[in-house]
Amino acid sequence: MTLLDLPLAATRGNPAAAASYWDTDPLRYLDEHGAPVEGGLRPAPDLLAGDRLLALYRALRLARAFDTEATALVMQGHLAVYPSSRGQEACQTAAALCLEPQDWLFPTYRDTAALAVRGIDPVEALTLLRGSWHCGYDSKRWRTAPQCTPLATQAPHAVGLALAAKMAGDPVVALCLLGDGATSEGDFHEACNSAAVYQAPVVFLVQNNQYAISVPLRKQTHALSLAGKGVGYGMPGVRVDGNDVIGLMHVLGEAMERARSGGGPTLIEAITYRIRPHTNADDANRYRDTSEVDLWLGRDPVDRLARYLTAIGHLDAGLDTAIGEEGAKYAAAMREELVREPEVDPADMFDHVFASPTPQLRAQRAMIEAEAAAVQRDGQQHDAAQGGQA
Amino acid sequence: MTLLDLPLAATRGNPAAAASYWDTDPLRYLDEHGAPVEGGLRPAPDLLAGDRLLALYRALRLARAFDTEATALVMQGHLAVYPSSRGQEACQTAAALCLEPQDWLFPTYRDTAALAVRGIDPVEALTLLRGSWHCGYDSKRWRTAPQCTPLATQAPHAVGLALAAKMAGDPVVALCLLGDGATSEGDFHEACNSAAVYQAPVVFLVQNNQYAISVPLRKQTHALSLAGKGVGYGMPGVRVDGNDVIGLMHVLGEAMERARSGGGPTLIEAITYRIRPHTNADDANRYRDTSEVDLWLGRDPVDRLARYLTAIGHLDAGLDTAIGEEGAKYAAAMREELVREPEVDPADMFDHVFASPTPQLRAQRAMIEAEAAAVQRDGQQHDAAQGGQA
Amino acid sequence: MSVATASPSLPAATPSAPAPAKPATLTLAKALNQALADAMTADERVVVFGEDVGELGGVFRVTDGLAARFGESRCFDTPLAEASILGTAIGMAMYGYRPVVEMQFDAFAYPAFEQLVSHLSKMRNRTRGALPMPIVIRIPYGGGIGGVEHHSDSSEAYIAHTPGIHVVTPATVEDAYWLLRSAIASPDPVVFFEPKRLYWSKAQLTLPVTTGPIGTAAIRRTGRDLTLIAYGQSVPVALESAQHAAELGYDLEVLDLRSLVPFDDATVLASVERTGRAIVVHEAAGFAGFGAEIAARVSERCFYRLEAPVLRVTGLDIPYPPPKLEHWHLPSVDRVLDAVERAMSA
Amino acid sequence: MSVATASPSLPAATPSAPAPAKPATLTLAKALNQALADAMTADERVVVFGEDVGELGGVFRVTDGLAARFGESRCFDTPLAEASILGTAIGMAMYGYRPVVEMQFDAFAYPAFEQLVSHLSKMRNRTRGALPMPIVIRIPYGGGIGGVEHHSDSSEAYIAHTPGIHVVTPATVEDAYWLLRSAIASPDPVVFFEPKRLYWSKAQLTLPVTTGPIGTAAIRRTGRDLTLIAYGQSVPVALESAQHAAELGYDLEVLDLRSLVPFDDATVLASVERTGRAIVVHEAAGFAGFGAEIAARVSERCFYRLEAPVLRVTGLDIPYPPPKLEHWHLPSVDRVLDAVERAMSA
Ligand SMILES: Cc1ncc(C[n+]2csc(CCOP(=O)(O)OP(=O)(O)O)c2C)c(N)n1
Ligand SMILES: Cc1ncc(C[n+]2csc(CCOP(=O)(O)OP(=O)(O)O)c2C)c(N)n1
Ligand SMILES: [Mg+2]
Ligand SMILES: [Mg+2]
Repeated sequence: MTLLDLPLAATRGNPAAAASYWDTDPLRYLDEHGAPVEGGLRPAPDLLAGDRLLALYRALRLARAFDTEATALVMQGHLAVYPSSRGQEACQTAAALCLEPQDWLFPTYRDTAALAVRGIDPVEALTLLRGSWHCGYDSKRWRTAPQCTPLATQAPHAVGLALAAKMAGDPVVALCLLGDGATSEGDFHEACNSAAVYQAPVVFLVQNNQYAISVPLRKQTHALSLAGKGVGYGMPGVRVDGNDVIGLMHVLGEAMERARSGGGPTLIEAITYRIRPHTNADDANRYRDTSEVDLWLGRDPVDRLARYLTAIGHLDAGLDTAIGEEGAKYAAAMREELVREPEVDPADMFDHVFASPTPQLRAQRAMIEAEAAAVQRDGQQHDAAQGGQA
Repeated sequence: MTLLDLPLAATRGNPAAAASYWDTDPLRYLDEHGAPVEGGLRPAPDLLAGDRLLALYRALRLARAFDTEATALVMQGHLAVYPSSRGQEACQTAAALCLEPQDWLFPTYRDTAALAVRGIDPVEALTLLRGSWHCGYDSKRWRTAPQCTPLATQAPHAVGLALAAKMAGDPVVALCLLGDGATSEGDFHEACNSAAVYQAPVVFLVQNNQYAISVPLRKQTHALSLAGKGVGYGMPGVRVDGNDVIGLMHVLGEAMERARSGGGPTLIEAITYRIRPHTNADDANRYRDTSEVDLWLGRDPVDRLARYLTAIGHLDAGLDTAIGEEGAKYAAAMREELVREPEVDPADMFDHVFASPTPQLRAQRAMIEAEAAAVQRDGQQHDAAQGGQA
Repeated sequence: MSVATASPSLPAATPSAPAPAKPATLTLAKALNQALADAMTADERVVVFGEDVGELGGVFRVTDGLAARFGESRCFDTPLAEASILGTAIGMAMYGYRPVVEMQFDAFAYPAFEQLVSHLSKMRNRTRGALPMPIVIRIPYGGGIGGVEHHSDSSEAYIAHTPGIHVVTPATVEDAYWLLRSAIASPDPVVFFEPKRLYWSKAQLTLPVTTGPIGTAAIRRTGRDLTLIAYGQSVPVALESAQHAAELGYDLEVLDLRSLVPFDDATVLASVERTGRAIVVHEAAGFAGFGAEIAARVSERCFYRLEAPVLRVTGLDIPYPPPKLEHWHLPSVDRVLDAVERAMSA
Repeated sequence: MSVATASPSLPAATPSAPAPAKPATLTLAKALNQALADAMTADERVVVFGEDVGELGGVFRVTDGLAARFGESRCFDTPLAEASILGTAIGMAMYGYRPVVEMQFDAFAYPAFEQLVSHLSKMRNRTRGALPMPIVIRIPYGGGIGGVEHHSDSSEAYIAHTPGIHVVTPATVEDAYWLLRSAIASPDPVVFFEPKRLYWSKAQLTLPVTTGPIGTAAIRRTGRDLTLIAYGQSVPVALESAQHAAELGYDLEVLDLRSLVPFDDATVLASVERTGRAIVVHEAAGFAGFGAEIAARVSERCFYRLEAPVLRVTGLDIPYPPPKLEHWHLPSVDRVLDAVERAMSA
């Protein structure tokens, strides 16, 4: 069975099936306990090589460390807001690691861990959520679009970029990340449809984490599968276990390769779960039982790979601790930077609105500079006064 | 085979198949020559009853007469614009006749013939295209929304109305008409998706006439079927011959019935063809061969039923001529009204912006009234002067 | 029972009053919540829907408890698609319902723009009154809450320029309650902008309350020297500025427009005729912002009375800045006072 | 060859001049077509797409012949979806292309509003210049062509209020050519409003032509008594009004703004400082329309010089009326003359 023959879920609502939505079988390599599934995916040997898997595991742990630290930082007021990807680390990791350097990533607000795995400095990656600028990394250098907040609006950008690369004859693929809720937006539809028409080298990865803030998937779609939407676009649709990083890497790899070689776009639905509330400002107890969270904690993507690696003899307690320490070091460095008050410059507000500011913006900039100078003067006088008092 | 088991078209592009897109077999009762198809649809006996079929035929002829007359009128400058539905009369007719009086129709600019078949006075129906007001019929009385121009934007209205009726416990179904091009719009997607989630009693009828102005279907979608989009919504999708009015009535009847009885929405794709240019202002020679038009002239929906009726002994030359004369009379009456300059009243511009005009609108109304009075005064003076000269 | 076949009588011009209650101190958000509940009680045609408005009660809790109290058919979560939220409301209104929809944040109302401009604003007119649109779109707007990109926009100018829609925004707890009741009772579409920075501001509310019909501005402070014209969360800024100005010896009048459309020319022009000077304050970018309309109207109609040019203290002409910079963008008391100085010395 | 890896040098501030040609009389639509062809010839990164722009050449034939001449990869039809047309352009610009997209009619640009406000206008700023957006959105706008509903809107105020986008609109054949070349050469997004009633107006064009950079207004007629400020298809109305006014003894100056953003304060204010009176003319609804910004600016900056209030002659505050009524809606010469009388006798 190739991925593309994946039978689509029934098209009519079956309440019983809907209730057990996430228990229907997506494609996977490892089961929940970290054991290879019989009749499951058959990744190529190089994906299953020990050091490759260890690298994946390190990335998973890094994503987890990043997310955990960012969650702590936001609780302590060092970030403006943080939408956690805890429980989605397999998706975050695979989304970053399936890319070639020339490929572009189109992340959402929830995908900061993926940026970290791609190698972007965590302080740069967290600039948006820290509130010091809208995007802190160099999008062009990292071939990573700014994290996108208006849902699904990044999808047509990914299509456009992919189409541009195709026109230029470059072997570039665009990977667009989306949430389950975002698939209800018109922009998602328009992007998928035009991607297929243009046969653009783009892969849509829907992280179906079962919720759009408080709204569960069953209020978002009446279909039993989001991947099934591919049919309407004449595009392969694949449903994969989003907590199985090996399965994800395989499925993403196939899709990226198909896109790169002119085979057009793919829609991938990765079944996963948002362990934490939508953001630190959310109260998930209002709309879901902790028992549900507990169920999914038992399907942890990091654990799953650890168990497999241990079983096949590539991981032991010593190495695991060492990897944990790498993560702790990463997190500590991240914290050290992020607890500092960021430096911001009000001139930034004017300098990038246009390539060169309009006369009106120059005047407004001058006003702000005068105000800032006055503040500084006052501050210095204040300091001087303080100094005098000392 | 029930309609809902309709196998979906392959999901990946097959250039050969795409080229012969409209030759792949949709559901039908009659073939192109008016003979029942073996293994085709099996409508219930009441739909096949002689007087029922004759009524359908009369409606087809009325739609054709309406469209022909409107086309003539626009050529002679009596309408501002006219998008013809020639070749699509089976869809126009079935869309009107599948409705119960309490059902709502959501038509587009191309569906004026359907309004006529529903019984709306042709002058009222053509008000928009004549340019004297935006909508000339009483939407509430006719349970027919104003014809919609911004593509696919009427689809969520149909969903909302259907949801409202469902909430109120009324056995009302909303039938939403759309073109093939409109399926690319985000609003189409959002409407289909929410219709399915709400299990709203709405039927989406896509008249796939192969073109969106100049853009052929293959540039609109990479899928081989528009009906296949139903899969992504968990909604039945049905592909039917749009020039076979019997097949259409059957398929629409099933969908309306399912909606009415709580079974939720259906997406129907009717394969047809726009014989004339997009509107009188369009030049179709720029983008398609007349040979293609000729091919479809051979699949005429009116002829098809005539042949069948003749074959089964319900129609002869005499009756056909009589029916033709009914149409001619209808067209003549329509013309008589529409060649007159319509009366318009500038006060109309102000009286319906809000339930009661704002002070600002009252002032603007007064200004226009003063101008109108001045024009009339000048006119009278002019008349008087003329009179004096005579 | 069919709503549509029920006599489709237009609603009373004023909302029916809820049972009198004892005075309570509550937040502006809670007052809105109360208004929704009272409107749903008074009229079964009122339905509330949008993203996360059901079980969660909205991200600002304005719909808290409504789904539990009135049931899922009166208050429900929609799929995540703003154009279809508004489009669905339009269809429901065609059938006789009175939908109140929530757009989660101001910038997330943009996907519904086509539905708003091409249908919501035009349907009554298009059908010569046959299909009125008694729909309220609630939009939390404005900045100053440390929101990241897209969470602090002010888009009132886009809507106010669109004929066929009423635009209101409260600045007080009482107005929050009453304007929302009035908006829901209105036979016309109302975009109801909720000043999100004021959601947590508190005041005492005693029901029933009537503050004034849609289309009327409120004089929040009388003064002789200059009129500050504000709305929404700029009203407290204007009031604070007036207080400081008083210390500087200037006696400022403060108008709270409440209703941008219809615009209360009578109150605004009369005030400026009295004071001879006017300053407009709002958060949205100044260029082609709503303040331009106010300044243009006042400059034209009070031409012979004005002793100083009408000034505007507004957001800068830039994309809304990030949290750490937003205080530079927002109209501050200092900037208003600076404008007052300029106007008074003109 | 990769466009992105090619040196991503910003374009020259002025478009490269086409080979000189002999003078030709052509329509405004044809001048736009010529500008597109010349821009595509000069820079292979320029691509044109939208609905029906390929084989058909656009419903107004502005892209006529481009697909045939430059191939389907330089000029192509898109699926029917305006948000994704603009979104695709944004993605292509991220990769180094310079897309020119067409929205078929003004009202059909509304579905792209979120992409425009939340991305097109903000991407450069968001990325501190890393991802500039050299994109042109061509939008036929305005009425007077007997179009049914949705075919005659004027939406310049919505765009002009959105920081980060340039807004231009030509009124002459020369400007049509040169402004479009300039827009395509601009490193910033430009919404290029095409006055559809003037598509068929003719004038002589001799290439190369340079009329003035984006951001500069043109004085179409000099006069001493009053300044008429117009743009797009209101410019001919203003000019005709000035002619009639001359017969009545008033010497009117006529400004063609050409560029709404950036706004040419220097030219506008200098003119009103000379004449002491100003009237703004545009087709869009007056309330919170772009004329409000003009009137507010002029009233504020020329306060001590104005001898009469700044008046606005604009479309009514109503949904655009049907063909048989539109002449009542459009600013007419008579209404302008009436305003001139009022201003001159103030
Ligand atoms: C157009 C738009 N509407 C609403 C929002 C507010 N909002 C932010 S996140 C969110 C839920 C998104 O759910 P999903 O797509 O499943 O992604 P997840 O947050 O679960 O990763 C909502 C409604 C938004 N950002 N953009
Ligand atoms: C939102 C929107 N965009 C563009 C247009 C302009 N337009 C009018 S009809 C049309 C083609 C529609 O094609 P289709 O949906 O197949 O319907 P048909 O005209 O073939 O019946 C276009 C592009 C429009 N009316 N609305
Ligand atoms: Mg989700
Ligand atoms: Mg079509």
